[in-house]
Amino acid sequence: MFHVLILTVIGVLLALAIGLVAKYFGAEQDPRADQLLELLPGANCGGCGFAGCADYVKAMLEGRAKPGCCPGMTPASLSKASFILGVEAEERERKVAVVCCRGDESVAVNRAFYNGVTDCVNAVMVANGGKACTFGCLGLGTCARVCPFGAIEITEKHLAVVHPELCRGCNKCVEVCPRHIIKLVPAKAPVHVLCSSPESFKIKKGVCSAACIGCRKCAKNAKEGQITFNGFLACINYANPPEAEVADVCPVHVIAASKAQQSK
Amino acid sequence: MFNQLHFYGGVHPEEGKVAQSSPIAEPPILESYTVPCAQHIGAPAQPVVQKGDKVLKGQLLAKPNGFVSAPVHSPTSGEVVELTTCLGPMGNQIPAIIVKSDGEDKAADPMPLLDPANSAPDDLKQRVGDAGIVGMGGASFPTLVKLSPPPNKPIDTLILNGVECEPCLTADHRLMLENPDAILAGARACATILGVKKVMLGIEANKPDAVALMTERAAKFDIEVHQLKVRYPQGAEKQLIYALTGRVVPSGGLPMDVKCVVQNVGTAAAIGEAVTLGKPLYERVTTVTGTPVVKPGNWRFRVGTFYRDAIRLSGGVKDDVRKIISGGPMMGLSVCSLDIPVMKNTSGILLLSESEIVQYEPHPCIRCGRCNDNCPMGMMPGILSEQIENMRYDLAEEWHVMDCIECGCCSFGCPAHRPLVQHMKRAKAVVVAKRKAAAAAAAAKKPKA
Amino acid sequence: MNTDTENNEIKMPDVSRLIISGAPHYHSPDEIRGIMFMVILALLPACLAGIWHFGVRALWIMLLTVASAVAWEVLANKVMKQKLSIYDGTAILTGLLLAMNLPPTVPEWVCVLGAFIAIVLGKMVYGGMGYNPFNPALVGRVALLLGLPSIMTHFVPPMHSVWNWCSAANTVTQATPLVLTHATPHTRAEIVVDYMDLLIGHCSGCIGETCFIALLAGGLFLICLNLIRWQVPVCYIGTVFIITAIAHHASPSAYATPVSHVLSGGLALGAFFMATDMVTTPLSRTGSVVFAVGCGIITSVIRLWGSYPEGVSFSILIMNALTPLIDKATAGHPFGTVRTAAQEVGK
Amino acid sequence: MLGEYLALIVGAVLVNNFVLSRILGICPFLGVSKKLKTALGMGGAVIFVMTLSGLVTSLIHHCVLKPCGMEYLRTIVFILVIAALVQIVEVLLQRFSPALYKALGIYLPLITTNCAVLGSAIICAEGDYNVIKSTVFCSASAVGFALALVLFASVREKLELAKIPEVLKGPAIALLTASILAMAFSGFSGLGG
Repeated sequence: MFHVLILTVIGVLLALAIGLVAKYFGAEQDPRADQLLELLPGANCGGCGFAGCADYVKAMLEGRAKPGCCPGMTPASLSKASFILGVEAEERERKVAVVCCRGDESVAVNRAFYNGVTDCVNAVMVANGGKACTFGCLGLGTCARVCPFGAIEITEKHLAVVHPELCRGCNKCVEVCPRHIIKLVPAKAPVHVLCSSPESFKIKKGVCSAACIGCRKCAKNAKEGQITFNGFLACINYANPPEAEVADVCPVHVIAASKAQQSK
Repeated sequence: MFNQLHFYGGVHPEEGKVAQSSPIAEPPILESYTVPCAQHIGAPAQPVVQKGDKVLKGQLLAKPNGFVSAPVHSPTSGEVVELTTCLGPMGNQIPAIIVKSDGEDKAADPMPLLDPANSAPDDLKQRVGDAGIVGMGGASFPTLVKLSPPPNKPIDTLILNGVECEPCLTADHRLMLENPDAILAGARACATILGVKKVMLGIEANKPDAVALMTERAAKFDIEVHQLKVRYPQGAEKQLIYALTGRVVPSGGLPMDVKCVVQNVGTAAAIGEAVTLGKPLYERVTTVTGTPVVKPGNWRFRVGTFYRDAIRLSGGVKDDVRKIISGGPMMGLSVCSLDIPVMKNTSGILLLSESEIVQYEPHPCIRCGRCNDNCPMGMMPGILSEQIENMRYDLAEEWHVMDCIECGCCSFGCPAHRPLVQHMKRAKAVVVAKRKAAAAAAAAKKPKA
Repeated sequence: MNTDTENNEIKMPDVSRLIISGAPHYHSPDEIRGIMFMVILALLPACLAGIWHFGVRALWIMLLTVASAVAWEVLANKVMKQKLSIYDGTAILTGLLLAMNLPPTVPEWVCVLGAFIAIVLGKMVYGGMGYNPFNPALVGRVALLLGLPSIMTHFVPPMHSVWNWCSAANTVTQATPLVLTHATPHTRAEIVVDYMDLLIGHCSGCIGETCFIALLAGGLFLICLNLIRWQVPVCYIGTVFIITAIAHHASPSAYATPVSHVLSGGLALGAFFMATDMVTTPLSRTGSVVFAVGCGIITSVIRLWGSYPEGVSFSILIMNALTPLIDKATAGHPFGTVRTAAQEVGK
Repeated sequence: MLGEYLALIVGAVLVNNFVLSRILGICPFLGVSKKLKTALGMGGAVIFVMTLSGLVTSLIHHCVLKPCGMEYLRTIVFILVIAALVQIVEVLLQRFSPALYKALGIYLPLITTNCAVLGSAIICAEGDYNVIKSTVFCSASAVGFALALVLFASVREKLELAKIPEVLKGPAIALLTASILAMAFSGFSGLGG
């Protein structure tokens, strides 16, 4: 019996010590933090505008952010997060990235052979890259390497292509692209213009056979204000997008149906 | 001789200064000049002429747009044909003015002459700005800005950079031999502007004739001439200041933090001519060299001369050219076209043939430590490069990547042929972008709080 | 301006053939293969000395180890679907260094096994040349030493005939000078170590480690070519000398003289060729000195007070593990940093 | 006296290193060694816990268990004590260094089941070390553990940048590296008597 007594005494003493320490030195922690963190994708992509998922959770708990900021959350987990926080669930439009260039090696002209580090940022620092079009995708894969979701593929002909079904719209590729030709667009948009060069027809024709030639046929076949022009470049008005049929009238096929829509 | 000043690290590439004995030649007037409006760091100049305007040599073509900017002047007399864009050495399109020459080369009236030692500092400073003078060693930073240090940064030493540590280039060397008085007048003008007593001129020991001549001439201007050890990058600002004065420019700081201002001898000569002759900057000494060039030499090219014309004047090429470099082989920019104009900072046009270009495949780092020994900034390019290869820019920042001066000594000596300096340039670009974004975010947050 | 005629005569560059690349456009002619070749060349005198002392079987062991090292690397390349990496010469060098660390009597299978441990487990699993944290040859040697102690410590006295085939069967064991100096104090008094024998390597030991002069010559060759830093061998050997000198001075009967410590065992091989291995040692000069001093201290401690007679391999491996920390500690001061700190304090 | 303690310390830190020679405490050794910073934190936490547990367990051993002749209760009592100590450390860490608390994650509560802590206490009890000796031994062992952890973490940080084949990434290469480190440390055998 004596050993039971000893064990009990030691146990009680230790429990007392823990209790005292917890009382005088313990830190408060919100139990909701862990639950919220589980609902986030955990990629720490920064798409919400905070430094990683944990920071975003902290911001939400402190009321500095709303649950809808994370582009990677599924609607189900978003509604759960709203429930945990006790706020109204907010509808958020899904956005995906699109590389606005279809000038791969077969159509775009190379003005010089680039022999250096396989990285677009480096290539742009050396005589602005090998591709003659200064708005063309260099295809050296910087965007694919920063994508936390593996949604960007570099084709065999050195062109970056976003797979919209994998893209969570975190904006990382948009930030890193030295040519600034990746755009974040609504996933619902039916068509995109796969060219970013507003330069004159004369310049574009010399460097790429897949460039927007600024013929305005698409604008004539769409409603007023659905397609605008920036120099010689057609631009989709994503607030009021044209129908998918516009793609058929483009003589250079630079207007392409959105892959996100095709895959549906 | 026995007391050659130097710095820590560096390399000694083959000098290849074949053009050092050919005097500066005057090229004939070309049919037209394509004068870029962005020949400096900062905002491009704003054109003040229109298509069809008649201009004279030295007449203002474009005025500065903001404080960090510089005006552009016409290289010859003639007619403005077009306001357009042209390809710059960085491969980007820059606004340019095409001047068709009338063959008379009639100069506009010079600006009133000034005395470098006794004119008012503000007049001299004004002249430096009006003449469109920018750093001619390569960085092309507007000199007016450099000569206007903030009042809380006193300057006590002016350093003239006659080092020309880049291999192959000989423009500054020839300039020191042929026009020492302009350099010294310009130096005196800068000293007057800054109000400094001590003026030092550093020349690498491989130019003994220039050292001798400058020492002789500089005596009456009260300028010290120092001979420096032949070691690349002796001409980098921080290294030059350390070698001459023993002062260490703090990490992330500027020469003015250690009370110094550094001017290239070419810039000093331009200032001298602007002050004593009233002539704006529209021409510069440029070396055209490289093994494929038939007649390597130094030319006083007008700004706006295409590389094509420069190479043609040098007798064309005899070999297959694989690389054309604007500047020297260590830091120059390789260009992809001949239709790029000579600008105020084009110190050389270097052509490399098939046998000289290096197309290595990079190996993994064997950690030999040569990059570390060579690095004049005492960094660890090898480790940095591995971090950057793995996109760990955060680690790279922690390991001081921002101190890199991009001299290329690490890549030069790397036996594994790793693109070390290229990696660091990328990391610097990424880190700068990140810092800018962070600053913008902080600025956006502040008003709310 | 007769441009037409001029254009006919003057050849202009062909723009379509231009290459663009980042500066610098010049490159020093050094490359990895050349460096490895020079190190192998520097090892040759010691190899020849080994063959002279231990007969032609030493040559056979060396060739076998080098060949199996290369073969293992080829095999690893194939399995990992990499490009063949044997042309850079590191496999040859690793094999040679391993062979020089084996006693001349080892059976053939031990060479092949050692080469496997060195090349595959010591290097290739980490991603190949440049990524291994430990010196592969030493990983091989230490693994063999711990796993097969009797084979790895079967030392024989040097042969006087080059053509002697000294396999384990037809030789008698002799303790190495270090084992003797490591012996108990009362037997020590009887041992007379002839420094001349140690210098030319006329004593038992591993194939490549006995001849101090040959190793010194190779090391000096590398120092002259600027392939290794002179600070490393000097600090390493110097530290061992100082510590053993203090120990010897304190108790001459218990500890051998510093000179015999420096000349015997694998110290010269380690100091000139292993502690100077580029991949596994610190990048900076300061770091190298720290590394060398650390090696010296650990070697002396193991030699004087440990149960192993020799501590060179262990000490270098331990310091290999410390290398990242040393690198980190010595990377903190680029040109200009100190001043900023001072200025910040001033602000 | 001094020599005895020196031998004890050298033996515990280098020769019979808990991780590399006794193969104790492998779980945190592999788990918390990915970053140098967390390794330092973990090392500190283990040094703290082990020193304290060495002191407390040897006190209990000498003052309670031995007088009562209840050495057979040793294991269960020691586990109790260690578990309580870890709880206290956890609470303190969460309060004073939340970043470190987060970085250590699950491995902090796992110190409870860290065999190194229990192992050191039992070695002391088995050898019937007095209170000072067992405290010294336990803290020296903990220093050895922290040393191995920090060394290993620095190597692993470097390996993070290496091109390790995909199949070997993670625990595989870590175990291999640990074995090489253990081989290197075996050179110290025989030191400190």
